[in-house]
Amino acid sequence: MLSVSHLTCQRGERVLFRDLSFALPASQWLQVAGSNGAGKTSLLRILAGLSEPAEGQVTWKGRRLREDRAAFHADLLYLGHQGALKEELTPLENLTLGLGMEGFSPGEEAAAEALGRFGLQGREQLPTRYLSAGQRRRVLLCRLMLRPAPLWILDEPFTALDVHAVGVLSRLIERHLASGGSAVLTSHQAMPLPPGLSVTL
Amino acid sequence: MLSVSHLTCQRGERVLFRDLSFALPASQWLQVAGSNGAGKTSLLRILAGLSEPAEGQVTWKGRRLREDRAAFHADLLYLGHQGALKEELTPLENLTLGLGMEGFSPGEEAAAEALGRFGLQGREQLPTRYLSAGQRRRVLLCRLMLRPAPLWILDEPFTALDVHAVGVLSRLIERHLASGGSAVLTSHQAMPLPPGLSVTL
Amino acid sequence: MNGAFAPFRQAVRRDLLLAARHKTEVITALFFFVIVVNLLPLGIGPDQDLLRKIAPGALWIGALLATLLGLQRLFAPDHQDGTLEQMALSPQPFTLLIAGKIMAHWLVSGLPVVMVAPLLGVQFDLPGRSLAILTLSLLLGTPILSLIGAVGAALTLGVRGSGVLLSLLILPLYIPALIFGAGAVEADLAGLGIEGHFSLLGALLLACIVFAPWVTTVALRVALE
Amino acid sequence: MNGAFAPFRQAVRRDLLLAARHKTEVITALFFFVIVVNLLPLGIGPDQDLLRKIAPGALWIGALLATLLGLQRLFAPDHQDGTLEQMALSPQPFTLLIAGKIMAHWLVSGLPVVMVAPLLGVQFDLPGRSLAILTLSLLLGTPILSLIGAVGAALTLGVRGSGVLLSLLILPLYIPALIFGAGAVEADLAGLGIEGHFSLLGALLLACIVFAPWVTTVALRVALE
Amino acid sequence: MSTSLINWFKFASPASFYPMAGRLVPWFSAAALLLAAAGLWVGLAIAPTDAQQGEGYRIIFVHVPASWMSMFIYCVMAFWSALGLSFNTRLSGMMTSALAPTGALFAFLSLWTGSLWGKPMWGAWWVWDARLTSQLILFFLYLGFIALQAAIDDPRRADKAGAILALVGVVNVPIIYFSVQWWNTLHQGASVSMTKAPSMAHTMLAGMLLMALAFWAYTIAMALIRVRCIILERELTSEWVKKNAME
Amino acid sequence: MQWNSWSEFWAMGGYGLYVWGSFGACLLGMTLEPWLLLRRRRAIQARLPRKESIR
Ligand code: HEM
Ligand SMILES: Nc1ncnc2c1ncn2[C@@H]1O[C@H](COP(=O)(O)OP(=O)(O)OP(=O)(O)O)[C@@H](O)[C@H]1O
Ligand SMILES: Nc1ncnc2c1ncn2[C@@H]1O[C@H](COP(=O)(O)OP(=O)(O)OP(=O)(O)O)[C@@H](O)[C@H]1O
Ligand SMILES: [Mg+2]
Ligand SMILES: [Mg+2]
Repeated sequence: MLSVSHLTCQRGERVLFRDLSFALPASQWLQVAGSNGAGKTSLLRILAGLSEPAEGQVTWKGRRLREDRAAFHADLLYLGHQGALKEELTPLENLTLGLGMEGFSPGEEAAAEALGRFGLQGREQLPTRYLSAGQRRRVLLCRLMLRPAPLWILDEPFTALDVHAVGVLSRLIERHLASGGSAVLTSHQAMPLPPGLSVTL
Repeated sequence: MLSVSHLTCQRGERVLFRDLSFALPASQWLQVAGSNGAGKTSLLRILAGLSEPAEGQVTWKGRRLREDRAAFHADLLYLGHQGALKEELTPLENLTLGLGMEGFSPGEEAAAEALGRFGLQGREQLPTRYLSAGQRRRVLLCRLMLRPAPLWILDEPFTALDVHAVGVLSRLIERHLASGGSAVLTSHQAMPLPPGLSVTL
Repeated sequence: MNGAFAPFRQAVRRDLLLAARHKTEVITALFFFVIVVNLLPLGIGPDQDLLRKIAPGALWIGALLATLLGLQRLFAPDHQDGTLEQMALSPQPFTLLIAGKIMAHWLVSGLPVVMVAPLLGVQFDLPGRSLAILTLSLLLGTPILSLIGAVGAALTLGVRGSGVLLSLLILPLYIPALIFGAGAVEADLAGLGIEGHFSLLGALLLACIVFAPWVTTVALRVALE
Repeated sequence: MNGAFAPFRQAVRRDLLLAARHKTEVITALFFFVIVVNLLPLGIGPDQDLLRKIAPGALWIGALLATLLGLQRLFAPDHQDGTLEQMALSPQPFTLLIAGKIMAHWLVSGLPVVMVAPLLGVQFDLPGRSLAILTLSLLLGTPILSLIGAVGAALTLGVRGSGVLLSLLILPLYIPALIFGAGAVEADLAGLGIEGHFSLLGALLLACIVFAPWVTTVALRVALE
Repeated sequence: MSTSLINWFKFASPASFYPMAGRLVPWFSAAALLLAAAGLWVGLAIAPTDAQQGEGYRIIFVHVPASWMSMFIYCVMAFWSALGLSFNTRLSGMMTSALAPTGALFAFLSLWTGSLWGKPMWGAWWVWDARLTSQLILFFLYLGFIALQAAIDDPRRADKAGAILALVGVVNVPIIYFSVQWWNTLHQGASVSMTKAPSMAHTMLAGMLLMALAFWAYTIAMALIRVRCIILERELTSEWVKKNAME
Repeated sequence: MQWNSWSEFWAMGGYGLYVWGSFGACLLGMTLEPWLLLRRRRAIQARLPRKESIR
């Protein structure tokens, strides 16, 4: 569904990758591998339509991204290095407001339940600023449970998570794949997932 | 050398840990283990003298931290979740200026060499803002090579690093231990280090 | 979600909630206005006649600076923590979300200023009629300030030293609003008509409502690249 | 490292380098001052006599606001990225490092304002002698603004909406400097002596140099807890 | 490229514009020098003394061309910006930023020479007249543009942000001018107004036009030199620069 | 020709300061700019792969 042809990415005077092509069918996931600074994040931002490639193009369901931004973004869930968390809102508010802006309203109970699944019971009302590094990432990951989207693009989703949370997240991804979704992931750790496609930059 | 007795840490109404005591002799390292939000970062900040415990005390070379801050801080190298990097300075400037403020002047060549050891050749002059997540962490870790200090307190030093950098860092820690230093570390990943002490929160 | 303006309302609600969470921000924008306006007599001296003459201008400039102060935080926090990225990726129209944010900015920084202006006018010994005209001109004018300001905030987003750069870009563009706004009171005091001033302010406001959110969106997309 | 003031010099050098890296920040603080002062006639009207009367006050308030704008970024970036934490953990005296940062702030935001003030005075048609007195008063006064401002910046560090809160805390404390500074020119124009004003400004400056860095350090340690 | 049909898009690419600009620079520089020499001769040596202003009026020969150019250049910048935003050509952004410093220089010179003229004529270095005030604001707009571009170091973003600012500015300049005029005439009668030199002598007019043409040629020469610098800076590692450099 | 002597020319009928202040500023500005540009160009050429100047 997501396919990429002859993509070239240049940053400053450095060409990060050149002539990259691949296709990602439904129910499959793609690991973007590479050492630090190889260009994984840059690739993911291009795939999400946040930045423009120097050359080449990205298509989703056969249409180029630019042609119909809104339709593509309705199908996309992107999670970057930084999470869109407001330090002074509670995890619950962060979730519901964030999703509200995208036009989803999961409802308080669903959001609270998702937070619970990620081990944040009793902290729904604590301002996010007090949360630990791992707990913040967990709040972000709750979006995966609440907002349906066939394409996930996740940049190092496993950082800062402890063993338990890594388990929860990987089960979540497996279920997403089983139900016909596709995902693009990066990680420097081993990922406890069924084998998938892989691109090395 | 570092010893801790009857430490209690409270955040809001939650007691993170109570009556914690241990001692860390020279040439030894201590892993602080625990799930997300267990209180690892909170403990490390207390050890570094950045925040005060609710009860108990921390001593370094037999003296309480408060008694002689300057002497303790001269012996300490602390690395937190965030790194003290200026986005608009180059890695080289970040290193030399940062160390300069602590009263060390490693010299340009030494700094450039350290950056090179961490695979940042050719990026010494690029503003830090352009670096990838892992490259930023690498710049921070260069301080370990440049500033001698018998006690290292490192909060998740392995995040965002690729396999190669993890290797470099763990060799660095081994050498530090071999030369009589001690270290307190946290990490959710397995650490390729010789066995050490461990505290679980 | 009901109606095409749902994202607009969502964005307004969210920003108001954020503002309410630290009430200081609302109150202090207001107090900044009050203090700046009150500093003027201290710097200039207590001559009542002189003060009455400069009152409309001083109040308008105070409003302008108060608006400016809040503008720096219009997009910056959302940019830093990635929220803006998420908004740009949202299936809802980006322009509407941004218009909502601008509206919230006005509600938080412009409206309180308008409401407290008559009080300050009394301090400067302005007659009742002038007070009414001044307040009305601020009511029409402060949304213009927020709208034009948003363009500047988007252009300087993520640029270091953006706070001051923003002022440099925006203050010259504020001049027409300032002149027609403060001018209305003076024209009235001079016995001239004020319809001209108000209709020009109104036209300015309309033009800004139509174009500013759109230009802001374009600038934001550039900043996110 | 030679001498006890090495950390001070280190800190000044570092902050100046940072400022030089984005020259815009220096230039724009200056232009903010210039533009704010130039807005005043636009709000008030072009009456030359009126303008001459308010010129000293207007210039002083402009300087004050320009200083204020830079203050928000005095500690905030260092706090966010953990540099301040590292400074507090440094074996060198924290107070000296902080004093260095304040000095750099004045060099970047205060000094240019002092140097451009005579030019603006000319726009307001001030006579030569008044220009000299005004400039001198700003030269003595702007360091006071930076020093007091640093305390405020430290107190509001990490508090959201700190920009506006800062103004609220600081502006009232600036009033003595403003009154003596702007007052000197007016006293001279009125034919009165100006020694009184200048010696009070000087005393204020001395007191601030002695106490402000130290108080700032204490406030910063609290903010870091 | 076919010989009969000029391929404009060829020149829109920096690689082919660079050498063409290089060939034009000497011509415009020479024209600027010649025209300036002629203009100065006519203005300073031949033009007669003004009846009202004495010799002081000779400032007109630099003041008016500088004022005209400062306004004209901003319009040209807006034109390139519109082109750049709609067709996404890289050259447009480079042209816009190449013009800005020269425009700012002329705006400054207009203010400077105007003040020097104002002191003997009006007795004040500065008055809050509509034309002066809006010229000052134009100067600020230039500075804002330059500061914005200097603050952004990704050239692609700097170009686009600058283009947006230039367009917003060019819409505002007339609004500002009229609002300032309104503001100024409200209180004051024409206590001061620029005497539009009545029935200007032919030689005066000729001198002024010659100087204006000289400034115009100068602007083009400067813009071309600067755009060549910008192109080189941005494309330092590209193939064509390397190849040319090897020649 | 308007002038009888150089000193008369420089005095500009008493307006010398103003007239030469204006023309001088223009001359200064319009020589400074090309000079700065030349330096900028030199700086770039120093960074080119080979020292030869490029057409
Ligand atoms: C700082 C002071 C001044 C500034 C910023 C300024 C600005 C300008 C500008 C922008 C123009 C071009 C406008 C146009 O062509 O419509 C202009 C033209 C002109 N200025 Fe000035 N000016 C200043 C002072 C003066 C003074 C003191 C005089 C003479 C007493 C003067 C005489 C003229 C004349 C004769 C023209 C040409 C008028 C025309 O072409 O319509 N200017 N000035
Ligand atoms: N202006 C520039 N000039 C030169 N190189 C640049 C510039 N901007 C970015 N880069 C380089 O581009 C790369 C960007 O990498 P990116 O962030 O995509 O890496 P990544 O694969 O996500 O790495 P990580 O695993 O560390 O997150 C980095 O190597 C960076 O040094
Ligand atoms: N004001 C408060 N009220 C209640 N709980 C609080 C408050 N402030 C902090 N906490 C809790 O204290 C804990 C702080 O954890 P800390 O940051 O030390 O965790 P950590 O072990 O470093 O976790 P991680 O592995 O995610 O980095 C968190 O569980 C947080 O929710
Ligand atoms: Mg990355
Ligand atoms: Mg932690």
